[in-house]
Amino acid sequence: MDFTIRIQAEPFDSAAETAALTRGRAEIGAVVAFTGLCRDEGGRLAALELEHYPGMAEAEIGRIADQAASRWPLLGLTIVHRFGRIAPGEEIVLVVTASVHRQAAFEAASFLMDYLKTQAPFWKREHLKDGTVGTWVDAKEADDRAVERWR
Amino acid sequence: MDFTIRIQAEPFDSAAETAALTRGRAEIGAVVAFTGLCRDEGGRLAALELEHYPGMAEAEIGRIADQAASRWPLLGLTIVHRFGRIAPGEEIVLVVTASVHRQAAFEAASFLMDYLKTQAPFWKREHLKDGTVGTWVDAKEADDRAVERWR
Amino acid sequence: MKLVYFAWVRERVGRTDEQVVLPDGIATVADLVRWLKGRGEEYAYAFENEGVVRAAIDHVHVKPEARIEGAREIAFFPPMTGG
Amino acid sequence: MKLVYFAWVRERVGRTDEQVVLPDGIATVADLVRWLKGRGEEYAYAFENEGVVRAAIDHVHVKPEARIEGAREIAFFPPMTGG
Repeated sequence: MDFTIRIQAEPFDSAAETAALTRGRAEIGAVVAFTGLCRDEGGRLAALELEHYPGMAEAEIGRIADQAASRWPLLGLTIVHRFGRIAPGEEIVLVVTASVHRQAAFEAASFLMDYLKTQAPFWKREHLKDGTVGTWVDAKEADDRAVERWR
Repeated sequence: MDFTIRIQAEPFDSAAETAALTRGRAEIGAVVAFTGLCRDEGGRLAALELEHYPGMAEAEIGRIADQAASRWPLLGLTIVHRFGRIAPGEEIVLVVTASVHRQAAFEAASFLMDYLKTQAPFWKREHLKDGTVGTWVDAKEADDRAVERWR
Repeated sequence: MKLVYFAWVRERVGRTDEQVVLPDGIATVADLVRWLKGRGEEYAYAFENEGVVRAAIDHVHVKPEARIEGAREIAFFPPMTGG
Repeated sequence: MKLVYFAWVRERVGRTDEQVVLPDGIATVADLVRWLKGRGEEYAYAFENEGVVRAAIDHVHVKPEARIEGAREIAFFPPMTGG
């Protein structure tokens, strides 16, 4: 199975990542690409700052990816997660799953996002348009409920 | 809501379609892009031939899109479905959904694919590597079961 | 009234479309199928398994009991395999 | 043993990391938190709500009852908000 996991400050190119995953792989029938973007929160937000735990972020995402690969027959998997300052409209996270059939690709991508949200060691802080540094984003109960679905 | 629905023989560029959907839209937090590809079926397949019902294909996909938009708070939706001869590794169908949160984007994309598979008037026929025209692809019971989930 | 056929229904009937003038008493899609099956072997073959061939009236999926009065175009086709 | 802190736990403690030598009797993560809270107001503030701050030993999530013997690096941080 073809795993790509990267933690980086730089923007990524989801099209190039998806193309790299499927190139010359004619057994793949379904590809799901999830992109998480920085919202402007009604114009209030100047940027999100993402702090992460280097070393553990890679290790934990690797474990989450292994879980997905053991639950669904994946033919390819790419996860890219950014850290640092991210402006509204920019990408934060990319998950691409490839499989023979669509159900596995959809479920694995949804599973991976639920786990990334609640288990990967990243923390978001808001920087506001008025120049102040806002609060750390609270973990959402909805995200905890979402991850419970898979247990 | 920003709907794009196209039925075409030409290949499409999923990256360009996704970029067009999200450009300058900082209220979007989640984008799911599903791509359905032509598999080579273990090297047996030379191409798929997709027949469609012009007029009804557009109308039916429009109705399916309206249903998705009424069930989930979508901020954007693109559906492109190809017809004609499609070689292994090439794209057949693209569904892109955009929303504030990931759950709506994932569920709407999965719903749309289940309905496209079972309700959109397209029919696949196999062309084999040995030069013969294979049989029409049978509708799958698994696809009928998948669509029942949403009722 | 125009009839159109797709995929293996089209191949079995041997044409993509045709104009028909229906006799009295053909009220529903099921009536129309019954009438078509009496027109020749190719139609009997296309519609041999009741309930497999799907129908649409003016681009909208319908059931066999749907009334055909006022229809401009009725389509017959196998279960869809798009996506 | 190295301790590392992230996000608002880091801000409250006032440092990103530190080396500590633990007294006898500190067997679990919960023991370690209790010991840290006794070291000063900044630690008491960081860990004020029991059960909110998460821990990882050598890059693996652990529960408060996890034993810390042999750990090289223990991390404390708020609930994750990535993705």
